[in-house]
Amino acid sequence: MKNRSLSFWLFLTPTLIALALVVFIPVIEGLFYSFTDWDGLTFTKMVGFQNYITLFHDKAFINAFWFTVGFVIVTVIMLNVIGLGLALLVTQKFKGNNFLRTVFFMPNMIGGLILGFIWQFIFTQGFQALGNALHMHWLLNWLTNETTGFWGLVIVTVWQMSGYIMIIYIAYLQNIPNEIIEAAKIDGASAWQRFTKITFPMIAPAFTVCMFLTLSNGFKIYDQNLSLTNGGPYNSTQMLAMDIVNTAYNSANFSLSEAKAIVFFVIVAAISLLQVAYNRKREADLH
Amino acid sequence: ACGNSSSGKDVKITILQGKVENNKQFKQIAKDYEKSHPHVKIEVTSIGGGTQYDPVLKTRISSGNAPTIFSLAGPADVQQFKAHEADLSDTKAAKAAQPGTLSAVKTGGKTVGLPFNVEGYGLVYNKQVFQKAGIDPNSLTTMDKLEAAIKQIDAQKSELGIKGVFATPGKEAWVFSDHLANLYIGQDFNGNALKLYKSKKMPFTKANDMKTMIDLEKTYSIQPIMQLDYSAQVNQYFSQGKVAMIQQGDWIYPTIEGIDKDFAKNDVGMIPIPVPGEEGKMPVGTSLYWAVNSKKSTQEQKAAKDFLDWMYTSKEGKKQVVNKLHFVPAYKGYSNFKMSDPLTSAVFEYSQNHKTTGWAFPGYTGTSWDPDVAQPNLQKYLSGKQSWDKTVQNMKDGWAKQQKSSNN
Amino acid sequence: MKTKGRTIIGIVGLLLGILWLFPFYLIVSNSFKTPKGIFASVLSLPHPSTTDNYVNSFQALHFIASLTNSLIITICSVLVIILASSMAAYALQRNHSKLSSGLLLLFISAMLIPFQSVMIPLTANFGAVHFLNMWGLVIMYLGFDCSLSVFLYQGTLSSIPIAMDESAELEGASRWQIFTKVIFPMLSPITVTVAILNIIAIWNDYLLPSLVLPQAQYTIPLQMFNFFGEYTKQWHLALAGITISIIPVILFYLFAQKWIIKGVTDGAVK
Amino acid sequence: MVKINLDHIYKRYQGNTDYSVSDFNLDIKDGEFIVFVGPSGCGKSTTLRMIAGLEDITKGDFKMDGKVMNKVQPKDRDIAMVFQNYALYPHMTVFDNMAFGLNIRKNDKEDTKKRVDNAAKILGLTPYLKRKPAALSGGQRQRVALGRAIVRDANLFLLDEPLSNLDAKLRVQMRTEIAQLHQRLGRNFIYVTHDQVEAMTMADRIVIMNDGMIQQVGTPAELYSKPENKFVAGFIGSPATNFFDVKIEDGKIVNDGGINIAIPEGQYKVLEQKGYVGKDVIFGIRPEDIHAEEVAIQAFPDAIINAKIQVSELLGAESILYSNLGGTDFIAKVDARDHREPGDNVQMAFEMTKAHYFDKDTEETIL
Amino acid sequence: MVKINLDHIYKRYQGNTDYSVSDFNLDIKDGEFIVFVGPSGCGKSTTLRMIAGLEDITKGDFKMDGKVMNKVQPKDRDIAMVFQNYALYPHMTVFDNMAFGLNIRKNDKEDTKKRVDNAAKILGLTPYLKRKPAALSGGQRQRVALGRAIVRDANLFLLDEPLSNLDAKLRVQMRTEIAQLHQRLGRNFIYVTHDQVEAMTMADRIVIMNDGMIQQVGTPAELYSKPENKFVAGFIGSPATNFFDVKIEDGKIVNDGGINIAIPEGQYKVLEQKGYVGKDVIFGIRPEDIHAEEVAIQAFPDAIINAKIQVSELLGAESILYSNLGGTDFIAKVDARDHREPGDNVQMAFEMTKAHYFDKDTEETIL
Ligand SMILES: Nc1ncnc2c1ncn2[C@@H]1O[C@H](COP(=O)(O)OP(=O)(O)OP(=O)(O)O)[C@@H](O)[C@H]1O
Ligand SMILES: Nc1ncnc2c1ncn2[C@@H]1O[C@H](COP(=O)(O)OP(=O)(O)OP(=O)(O)O)[C@@H](O)[C@H]1O
Ligand SMILES: [Mg+2]
Ligand SMILES: [Mg+2]
Repeated sequence: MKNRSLSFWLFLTPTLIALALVVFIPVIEGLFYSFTDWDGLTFTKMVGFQNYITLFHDKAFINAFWFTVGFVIVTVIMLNVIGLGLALLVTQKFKGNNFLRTVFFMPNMIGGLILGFIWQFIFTQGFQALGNALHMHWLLNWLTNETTGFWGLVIVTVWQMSGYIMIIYIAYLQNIPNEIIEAAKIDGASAWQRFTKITFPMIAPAFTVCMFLTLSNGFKIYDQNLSLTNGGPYNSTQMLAMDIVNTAYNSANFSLSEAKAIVFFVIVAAISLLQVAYNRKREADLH
Repeated sequence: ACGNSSSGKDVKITILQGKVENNKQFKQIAKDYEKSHPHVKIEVTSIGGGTQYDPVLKTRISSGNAPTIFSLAGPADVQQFKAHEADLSDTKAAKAAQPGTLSAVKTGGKTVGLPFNVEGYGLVYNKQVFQKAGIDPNSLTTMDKLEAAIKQIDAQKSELGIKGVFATPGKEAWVFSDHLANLYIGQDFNGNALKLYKSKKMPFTKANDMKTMIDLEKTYSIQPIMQLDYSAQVNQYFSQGKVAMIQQGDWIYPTIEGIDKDFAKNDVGMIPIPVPGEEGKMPVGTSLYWAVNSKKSTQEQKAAKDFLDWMYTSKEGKKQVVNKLHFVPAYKGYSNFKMSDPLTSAVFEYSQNHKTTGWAFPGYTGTSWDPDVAQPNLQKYLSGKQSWDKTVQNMKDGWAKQQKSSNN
Repeated sequence: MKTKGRTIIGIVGLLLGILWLFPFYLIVSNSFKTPKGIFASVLSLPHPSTTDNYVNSFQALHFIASLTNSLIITICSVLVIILASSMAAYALQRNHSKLSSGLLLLFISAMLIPFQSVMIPLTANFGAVHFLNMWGLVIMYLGFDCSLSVFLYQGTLSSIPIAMDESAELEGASRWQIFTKVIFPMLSPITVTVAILNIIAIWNDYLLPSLVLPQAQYTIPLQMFNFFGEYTKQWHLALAGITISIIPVILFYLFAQKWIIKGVTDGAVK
Repeated sequence: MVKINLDHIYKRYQGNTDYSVSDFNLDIKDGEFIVFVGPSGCGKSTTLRMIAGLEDITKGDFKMDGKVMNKVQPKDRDIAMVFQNYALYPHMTVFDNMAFGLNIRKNDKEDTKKRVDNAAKILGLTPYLKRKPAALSGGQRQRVALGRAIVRDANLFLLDEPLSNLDAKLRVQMRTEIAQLHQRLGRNFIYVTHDQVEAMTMADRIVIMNDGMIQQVGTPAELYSKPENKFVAGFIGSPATNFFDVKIEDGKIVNDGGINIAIPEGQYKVLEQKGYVGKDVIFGIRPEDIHAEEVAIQAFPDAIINAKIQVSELLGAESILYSNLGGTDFIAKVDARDHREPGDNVQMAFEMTKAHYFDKDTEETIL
Repeated sequence: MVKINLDHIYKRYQGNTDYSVSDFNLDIKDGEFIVFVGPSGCGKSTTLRMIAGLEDITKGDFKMDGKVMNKVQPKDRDIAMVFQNYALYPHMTVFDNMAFGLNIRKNDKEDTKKRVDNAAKILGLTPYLKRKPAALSGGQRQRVALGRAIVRDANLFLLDEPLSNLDAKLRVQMRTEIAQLHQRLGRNFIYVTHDQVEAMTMADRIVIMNDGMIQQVGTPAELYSKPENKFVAGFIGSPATNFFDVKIEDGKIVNDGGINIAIPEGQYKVLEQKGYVGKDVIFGIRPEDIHAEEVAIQAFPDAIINAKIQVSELLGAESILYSNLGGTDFIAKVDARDHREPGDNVQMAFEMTKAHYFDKDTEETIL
């Protein structure tokens, strides 16, 4: 399709309009507010870069940032490995693979908030009971400190999201033409070699998508954070999104919150887009 | 009787309020009101669960979808929404409000809020356990006595069939930062939220008293306390008779009742925490206020005020407030009512007898000091990561810092 | 040896499945307990068991009405998202220019914006034009969810041979016909995926509809959160509510899964 | 070098009611070059795919060196294959496509490079080694597919129409290369082709299939001169053998369409023995056994027919004449010197020693 | 029915440094049947794709009825095409694949069904109408691709090797069908093939390409008998023309390899005129113009060579003999009667009246 052609634009119109209305215009407004003393309803004056200066001295923000970075690194790796693993598992031919697909995906059918509440049960009751029964100390006292809070969040996120990532990988896996896999079998490739040499390169777009998704979701995660640890104890597990929300609503500092959101956006965008650009280039080399 | 004044034209008022657990009852009350006031339509909405009330109110206001009646949690909210708050001083309800209950919502000579109710908190105890242990809870009027009782109960935990004296919810930082700290911080402000809210400094002179109490709650609780949350505290342990007492308020009654009706009716009671210097007094206050949106048409505002007046001052309304909402009224004229459960009865009794101290904590709950300073520091202390002195110091410094930069 | 491999895979799958299902066991088993029973022992089987929770929560949720609302909103939004984003992805993928890569990046970056930071301006804008209702919500979902969908579509489109377009074009099909008759049907696995992902997101969404919908249009999650008070959480009702409200999604998922079939493009080109 | 047995093999694809391959029975000797031919859709590729292990065998056993291989993974069969539809790896360059099988086997890098470069030279692909398949012409892709097989040193080579998209010259060249490869390696080759020349020149034995069933297995010469049934006679040779419905009477074949030709004595004796005298049979004669030269007309005076040319095609050295005899179309391939234009009346002679006779019902060869 | 002009057309693919098609210049008359031939990768498909509008034309104009069409959308060109790689719609049944173009044009449903059914009958696809392409054999897929074009009534038909995967018999049949379609519709057809027989029999004119450039355009007979350069001579005819490096001396061609043959007088005169006497030239002779029959040996006594057979192939009616003469391989196509085995020494005669001479540098035809 030529980009000057009418159809190119017609095909894009609905999404572009919706994006503009729903995302871009509000973001620009938000950007503007970040230079004011906006309280969510009105603002009285422009404050220049004051909010941006403030946020770089905001210990909570910095803490949340590093906590989130750690979380993102761990979950991106785990989610992609496990998600892809599950996808490969359930695309094998064996009895019950369809059932398992459903099972692995089911956590997504429950909203993040409720999930967090349910996992609290598991961590506090289930782990405790198990830990006592098996005399495994590390199972005790979950969510009571930063470390277990961190891993608690990781576990819940992985449990919930890997099914999500799985079905994306499945969709792309299904698109690989049979004949190419057959050719690889004839060429003597083992299952693992077929995966690394054929399947994986062929699903490179899925990898890009999933990397991006896990990356951006990791940075944006809020519901699970709220319901599982609520940032506690002592705000040690407060992640970026939560810090932004709390700044706005608990402290009624909306303009600072917008400024944090903008900085957050810039950081995440830089990381994610770099990642996408890199992977897309890799993909382009592949095709 | 009052609704008919509205010139025959239909009005619709919308209510957005922050007490989800009572939403159903409010809806029923509104229905009743609609029956007797055919020209008024009332839509009641509530915000619950994981989302805070404020953002929703803000977005509703900024999107032109503002409610006629909304709720305010304290001076900070009063400040935030001041552009939308109508003066309610001329309402019957405002005039009937009990002394002191309006202090947090008076601003610039106006009264912008009407209390939902009053609530009180203290040590909610398990009658049977105390009986078995041979201790009269009402005798625990000083810290020493309380401490002795706690130790005694703790020593015979297994005979009493409990897992701990307390169930202390380390996860629910507000239990300490709001309720407990209020008892000690509030003394410096006479229990006045507004005063606290306006204060540049937080003396926190009674910090050591607080340490004694918090240490008791921490040491003699089911462990690990940092894993306990509200539902563990109330639903899982207290309501199932697994602890002797918890630091909570009358609002937990419906929860206990939901778990075990008989237990709730027969076996629970509440005593005040014996705060040195304020022994025998229960902290009673208001957590939420009704406000009327001043940006709405006068007709709508009027209808809203009429409704609130009706609810709190008419005969039918009062009945609903006490029997349906199980509110301890913040208004005069309820002396012939009997509260429906032991906890509200306790609160009602203390407030009727004026054996109360004020709630100062609404003066800081709406500020960032609470979530950003008080709660994390207290949690740090509770998890043994920080000394008490440091905790207190941080709290004081944090307050001073916040107040310096704020403009009220 | 083939069968032995499958057995091992099956066993691994089974173990993982149990691990994954455990929280659901908690949800379902506790939904049959009395409030006291839940807190007496979360992990045990329900005894005494009760179905009251279901009856009560069914009523409290205004289940029929809120299910209808949820269905309308979810179905409309998902249909719109699928159509609009597959179209956009098609335009972007089949056009190799700086402009289209730029647009794609724009789409992608839209996904990164924390929702909470646009929430107030967004609802203010929509409120200003009196669009705070179901239909406004559908547009918002399109705006928020199209990026991911475009991204997903864009990736799979690259595996559909351009020869398909060419052949249809020669047969006289217009761009629109090529898209609807040839390309879109071949996208079905990813369409199903996009549908599933969006359905669950929209079905469970709480915050956005809570800001946008008038009471009469409340969805299941909005009603559900009435079970979660400031202090108290009515777990017995909530768990029953969760159980009945995810059944439609599971049914959809089971049904849709069949469409994620292998080898959609097999036999297309030599 | 293996002995291969296909033991009463059947294949039915999922969703089909009929078998795509039925009762396929074939023993392949060490190092034999087998060619499968047959009409489109007769089951050639299916059979190859079963041998490769890509399709499950519905019934029957496939054995290599006496060992039943039905359940052995394709990758463990040590097979090189050219797919009919190429199945190139789209994400790899031409070089990588060809090197893949060797790399997988951890072949020495240098050796791999040497082999691939060599194959590329043979295939004329050297300038394209760095390209992806998408940027190649059809024939170039096919050559890559072929290259992937010829760099390998497999036990068994399966080639499914590997030259169909190449020009005549290249095809001849490739044919030679494949033949040389076969000689050098001494492995078994199974080769599917629609090109009669390829089949005739390359095969040790040809397997001719129809409708999923083997019609005849034999050397090229056997198939050409001793077809076992009408199908084989009609399939081998291009243009195809002409068939006429005739009656055998008085040492002659006759029909209403103008055929009245003496049967050579030896042939007649056999027909008589088998009891076909006085019966209807199918008479077959190849286009190249119909002559229009004067010499021939004189040589075969009792095998003359008269026909009117309907279409004629001049192909360089030869001319193809399409005529009709009493309702039956037939084709004659004559020397370019004897080319005639449509409408011409021509006398032609059947070279009766090359004639074939088939039973009318079973279509089996009588003689 | 359109007149088509390709006006100095060039094509360079993105990423390539060379042109895939250069200076392509061709006028096609109303209703002509044009065949493109040329070695694999020479730019045939590329040219078709530019005509169809699927590739941008890098330079030059493509005109239909005098109108420049470079920018016209493919769908508005009213073209039916068979893609070399089929490009079937994998999600549609065979029927729907064939009906697609008609449905798009809102053709009457019944008419569509009739046409598709009819095409399916011709193509032998009737039993497969309900299947998806993935469940078809290679040849069946190709027939579907062909069917998609023949149900259409387009202005211009582009067929890119539409019969390459079919067996000989079917191919002959399809050839006839396509020819009939062409006659019935009277539209322009452009047909790419590697099959010499197809090219020779179907074309009004053949365009022979090499390396992106047209080598010669002409009727089949012209190309066969009057090739304009060595490439054409070598490409047309199978096996290919044999070439020898020779010197012209004393009315003879001679070389060190044992050639010493008299040049017919008429030819020599021309060579003399053009100043090639005493010079090195390339001498070309087709395999079918080399004879081994006794008669020929006697007929051409001063055009005799002696060669030792290296390889020989018996193809039914003919035999192909591969020999070497002074380092140059050559091929003779002789009557099956004259078949020899490798190692035999054979006398062969060149039919010098059919000989070709090419300039050694330009490779242009001298005579
Ligand atoms: N998409 C492409 N990108 C780059 N180069 C290409 C592309 N398609 C074809 N080519 C190159 O252009 C040249 C001409 O290709 P084209 O497909 O026209 O050949 P062809 O004559 O059809 O050959 P064949 O008979 O093998 O199909 C080839 O060298 C090929 O490698
Ligand atoms: N995947 C499949 N599912 C169902 N039927 C199939 C499948 N593949 C092939 N067939 C059918 O099986 C029969 C044999 O197919 P096969 O591919 O073996 O033919 P072939 O001899 O290779 O023909 P061609 O020369 O056309 O390639 C055909 O009728 C075909 O339609
Ligand atoms: Mg085949
Ligand atoms: Mg081509």
